[in-house]
Amino acid sequence: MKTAGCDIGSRTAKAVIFENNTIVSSAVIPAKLDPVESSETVIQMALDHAKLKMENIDTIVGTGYGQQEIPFAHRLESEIVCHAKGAWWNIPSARMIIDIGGQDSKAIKIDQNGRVIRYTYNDKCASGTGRFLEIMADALHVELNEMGKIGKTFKEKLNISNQCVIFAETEVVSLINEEKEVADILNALHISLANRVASLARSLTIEQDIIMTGGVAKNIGVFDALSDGIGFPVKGLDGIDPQINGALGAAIIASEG
Amino acid sequence: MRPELKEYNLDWLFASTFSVAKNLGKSSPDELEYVYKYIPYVRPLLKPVLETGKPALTFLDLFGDYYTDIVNAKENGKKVVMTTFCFDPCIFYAVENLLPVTLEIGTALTSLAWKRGSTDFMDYCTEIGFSETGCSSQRGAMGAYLAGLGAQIDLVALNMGGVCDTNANAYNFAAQYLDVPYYGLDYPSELTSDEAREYHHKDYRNLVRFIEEHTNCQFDIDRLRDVLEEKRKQDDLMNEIEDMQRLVPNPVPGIYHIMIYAARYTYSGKKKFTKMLEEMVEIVRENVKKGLSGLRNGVEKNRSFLVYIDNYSYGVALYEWFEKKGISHLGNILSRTFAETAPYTTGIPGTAYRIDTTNFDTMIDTLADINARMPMTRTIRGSYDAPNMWLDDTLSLAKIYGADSCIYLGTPGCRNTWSNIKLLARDLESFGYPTFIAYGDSFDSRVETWETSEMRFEEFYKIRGLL
Amino acid sequence: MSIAAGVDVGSLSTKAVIIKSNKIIGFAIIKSGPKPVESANKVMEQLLNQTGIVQNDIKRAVGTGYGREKITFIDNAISEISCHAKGAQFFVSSARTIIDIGGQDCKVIKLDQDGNIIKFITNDKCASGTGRFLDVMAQVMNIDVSELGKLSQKSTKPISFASICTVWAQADVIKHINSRRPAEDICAGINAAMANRVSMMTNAIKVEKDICMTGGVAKNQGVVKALSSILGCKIKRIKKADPQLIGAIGAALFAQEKI
Amino acid sequence: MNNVFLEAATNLENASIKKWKEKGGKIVGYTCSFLPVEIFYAADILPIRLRGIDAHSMEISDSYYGPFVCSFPKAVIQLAGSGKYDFLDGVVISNGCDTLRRMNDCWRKMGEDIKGTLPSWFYYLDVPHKPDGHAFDWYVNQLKKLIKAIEQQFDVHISDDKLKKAINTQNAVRRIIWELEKLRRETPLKITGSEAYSAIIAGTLMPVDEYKKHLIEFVSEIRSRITDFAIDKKKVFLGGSICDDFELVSLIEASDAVVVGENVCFGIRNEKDRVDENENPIKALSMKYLSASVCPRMMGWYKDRAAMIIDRVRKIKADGVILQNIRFCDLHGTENGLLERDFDKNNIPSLRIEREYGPLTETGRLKMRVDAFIEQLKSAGINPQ
Repeated sequence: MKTAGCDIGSRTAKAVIFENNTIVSSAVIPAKLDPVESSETVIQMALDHAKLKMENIDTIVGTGYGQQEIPFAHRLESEIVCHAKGAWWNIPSARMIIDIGGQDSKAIKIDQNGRVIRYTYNDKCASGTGRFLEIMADALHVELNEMGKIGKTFKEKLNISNQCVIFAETEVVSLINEEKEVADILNALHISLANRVASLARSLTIEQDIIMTGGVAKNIGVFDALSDGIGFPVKGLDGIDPQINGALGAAIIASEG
Repeated sequence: MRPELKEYNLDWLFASTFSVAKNLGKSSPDELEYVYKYIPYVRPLLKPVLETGKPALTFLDLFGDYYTDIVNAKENGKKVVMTTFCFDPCIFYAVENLLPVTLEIGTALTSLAWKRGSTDFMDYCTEIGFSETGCSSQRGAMGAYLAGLGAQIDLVALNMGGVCDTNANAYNFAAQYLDVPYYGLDYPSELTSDEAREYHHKDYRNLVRFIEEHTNCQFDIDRLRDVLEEKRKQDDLMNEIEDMQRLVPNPVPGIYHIMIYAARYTYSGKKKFTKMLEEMVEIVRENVKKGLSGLRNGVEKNRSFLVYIDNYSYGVALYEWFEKKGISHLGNILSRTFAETAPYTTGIPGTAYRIDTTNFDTMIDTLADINARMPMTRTIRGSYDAPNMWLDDTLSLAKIYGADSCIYLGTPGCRNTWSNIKLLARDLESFGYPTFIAYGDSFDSRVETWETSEMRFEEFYKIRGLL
Repeated sequence: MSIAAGVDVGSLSTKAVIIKSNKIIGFAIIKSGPKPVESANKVMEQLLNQTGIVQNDIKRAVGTGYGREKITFIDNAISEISCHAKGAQFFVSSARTIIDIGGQDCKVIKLDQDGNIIKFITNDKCASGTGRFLDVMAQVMNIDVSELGKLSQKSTKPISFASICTVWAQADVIKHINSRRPAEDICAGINAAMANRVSMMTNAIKVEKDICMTGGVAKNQGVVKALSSILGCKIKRIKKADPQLIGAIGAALFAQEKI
Repeated sequence: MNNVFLEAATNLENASIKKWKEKGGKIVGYTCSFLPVEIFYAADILPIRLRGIDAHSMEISDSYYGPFVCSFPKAVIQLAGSGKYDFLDGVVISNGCDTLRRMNDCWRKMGEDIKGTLPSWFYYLDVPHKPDGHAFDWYVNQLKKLIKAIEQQFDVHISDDKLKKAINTQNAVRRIIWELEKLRRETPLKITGSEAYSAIIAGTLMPVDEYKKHLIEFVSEIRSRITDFAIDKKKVFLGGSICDDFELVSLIEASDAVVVGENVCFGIRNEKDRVDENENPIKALSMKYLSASVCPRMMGWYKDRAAMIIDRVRKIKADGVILQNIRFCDLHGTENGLLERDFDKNNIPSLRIEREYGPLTETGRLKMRVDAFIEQLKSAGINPQ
């Protein structure tokens, strides 16, 4: 049976086509203003890659911020459950999933069957979210996907502490004005973001293996800093784009009927 | 503050709203629907309240009286004392020329019933120098009184020092700003020791002196006794409701908790509050006989206990959502007494209070003991995991109520609980109670929209398999 | 000839102004780059080319803005609060309260009749109420920040925004977009939220007439209207010059005084 | 700048603490100015004021404390959680405010999660919020209990004589500190704020005898100076919530200002009044330490505090006052609002700023505010007198 998962986030839309326990195809696009349009475009892309048509898909599960808006979804499932499912399917030893999304980040604790035991969101004041990096990339005039690499080349250890994203940005502006190196600032940003998220995991009491999912997992700077912040090694998904994990989880759930 | 707001006196608005509203009891459903059209902001509170029948009318009548008295305080030569919830106001009714204004209740009612809730008043407090991060529960109504849009305050008397400094700090600000006399009861971090008891008693006696000095009138022993005897009745009624709440399905309508919360911190020791409780008990008893749930649709799918306070900033959206989902509201720490007659007050000496009306001294000691055992002054003073403190109380209550899950609702202004809710939640989880921490503000809807909160609640109940 | 210059290196844009005996003879605005020194040099160079004036003709230059300390070609640096007050007073001499909403900061400044600062207050609690708030919202709405004002004028029933936190308000905006609320109503909501924030600070300083608004946001009719309705009095706007330039003009005026 | 004081004020485990440890001395940390340090000196234990300097992240403390909480106790917990306070033999937590009171809970829980982060002796001191008779008795009782606990834990005897001796030394220090304050009132101004401040902070972080010795040298060295640090500068008084990072003072002094006095958690508050040496020591200590005029935690005593602060501002001839508080500190945040109102009445220019605790990271924002305030003082030149 062929199933699909569609994850409409606040910044990107993702889709995954899934058949006999394997990923057939996937697609990621930047979210459009109209979530309906986003979902239709992204699922179509995924279908095209798989050379399939909508009517070939038996069940589609929707998730993410805009899930309510997905016209073709048969069922809806929370991101928490989807991310847990996707990561656990990929790495069965996973007991904790950390997902840094555009609007919020989550720490999720699961049992050996991939069922959610406990979860927690980032505290109010969103400096622990992917949005944080986007705003900073803006302020620093660097590409979002370049940040990790550049940050790794840091020399001086700087400190960015502010709870508030916009104030943190002001701190960055001050650092820029002190003519600090971009790489050093980026490194500080990655550490501060990672530490905010690390405290989520810690508040659930750590259990290994810890898997990091979501687009930000591609940022090597944040990824490494997260292990330091948690005090245990964090794993990435095995051979899967961490960004599609939510959609993947949805597709798997769809296949479970 | 917006110019148009400065045109209205808050007490007067309430007095007229509630006095008029109580007549709605006579109207037919169609008439009601028609009226609701014209009061879109009061509707969300009024509708579910009115649906409770008799107690609703007494509730509205009670608040009509309460605010009318405050409006006419000066003409009737009465002084107005600003006080806090978790302080038993019955002492004030034992003095014939004193009327209490309880800020948190005013804030809750404003948040529940007005357009933009009480946010303009909250912001006004910031404008005149009060810390914006301070607790919203006071900032709402306080703004109105500090702006002169309510009764003129003659003195400030409260408890909370040592339990919730943020609260005491707000009242201290009000007193300094208005330049009126201030007395705050202070609490040690322990409850049951003899020293603590002595401290409570001496501290309360100073309060009595303070009141007598600033109202220049003596406490009338008989009046005090009447008030306390009335309070005894009220305790017994509240305890009976609490007791019946243990049944499955829970026969108590969730909205009662807001009604009791609002009434007990303004009208303790007054006959109308007793009347409301009697009417509630009658209905709940009926439900018990018929084996009915307090939920409108009658089906109880989940029993949730609110480990701290309630939410008043979304109208009663949370209650309506509970109703819709079949979640039975087991109350919060504000809707119960710690009288020795309460179903959950354990035999541990000193944790509960006894009302002793033998003579003046025993009565003052009783009042001191009561105030030291108001929901907050008792529960969140010492370490959350110390004996008879937050964890103990929550676990024993959740147990006897057969709660399926626990909910924390509060305000970002609460330094006290936000400094240990993560610890409490973690322990509750380890005892098998799925626990949800809401980040919204119980009085200020700007902190988190109801839509967002609803999404989080949906998620919690769904993911944790509670429905 | 007494030519003075003012340079304002802001977090978002860098501005330069040249004045000659109280007349503005040229100005330039560029987007701030990563290094304030470069931004300052760039904007000055551009301005000199425009006006055909050479560096040496400039008798004195004052720098302001976040990057002021680093500017190489200035004689001294003065905080943007003083410069905005100075600039605003130059255009609206009756101004006693000046509201300046910058990229990272919102400032309300109270002046005496001689233009001396008596008191000022800035946003410390939270960044909502800064220009950044509007930028982020406009970005989410996929419109240019300058359109926020115009659009909001068309609104029939403005959305009231819950969250006062930039990032969370943004989440709300996205929700409203998803639920297809008309853009003009969302814009009106954003502007109202902004105005509400700023009004608190203005009232905190005990507003005195005339009120004058500077900074880029002064161009946003929606915010200005909402703000004056909350404050219950008219807000004067500077017509003779781009409100963004006031800081730089103030700096130039300070420079001129010392010549 | 006196290097001993600077070193002590800028290092968590400073040289004299290290030296004390090497000699096998015991060290106890405390969190609030309502704890009589004399009691520990009487037991030959070094009491040090807990600080949060060098806490560069909060990933540990944020998993215990909630988000809407002052960053000072969070910073302390973070440091303790990362082993930076392992040198402590004990800690006394007291109910300075809600958040500090809850440090008791958070630290104990962290101790369960991260082994070795909870000191072997962890004590809670319950301080009343008023100086009235029954509160005073309570406090006396608390001090007696504390003394017993110390005697048991550290196997020492705290005799009245030892207490009296400790009181005597501490009073001597208070006298010198007060001379320092008086020096800062003089023209020419011979001492900068950051110098004075590092000296004052150091007093809570090194053995009292050592401190006294350095302090005496320091004061006489200042007397011998001829420089005037106030030339072309505005005199600023610093008030508000906890502030032990003198980077803030340096930041203020970097913009044409000199800090001439402070009324903050660390720092000179009412050193003028001393512990009565003719009284029973514990009673005397209680009378001094349960003073209503030092901290907004003593509700209902604002007027006394305001009067005391305004008097000091006047005597020290400050041109203006900077009132700072850590975000989420309601007690000081609110009191700063009241003070601002009273300063206006007395036309003393004031600036209110709110900030995060710890390594100064908001320099850009803070500097802009401070610069503007100094420019305001210059342009107006209002004289508080």
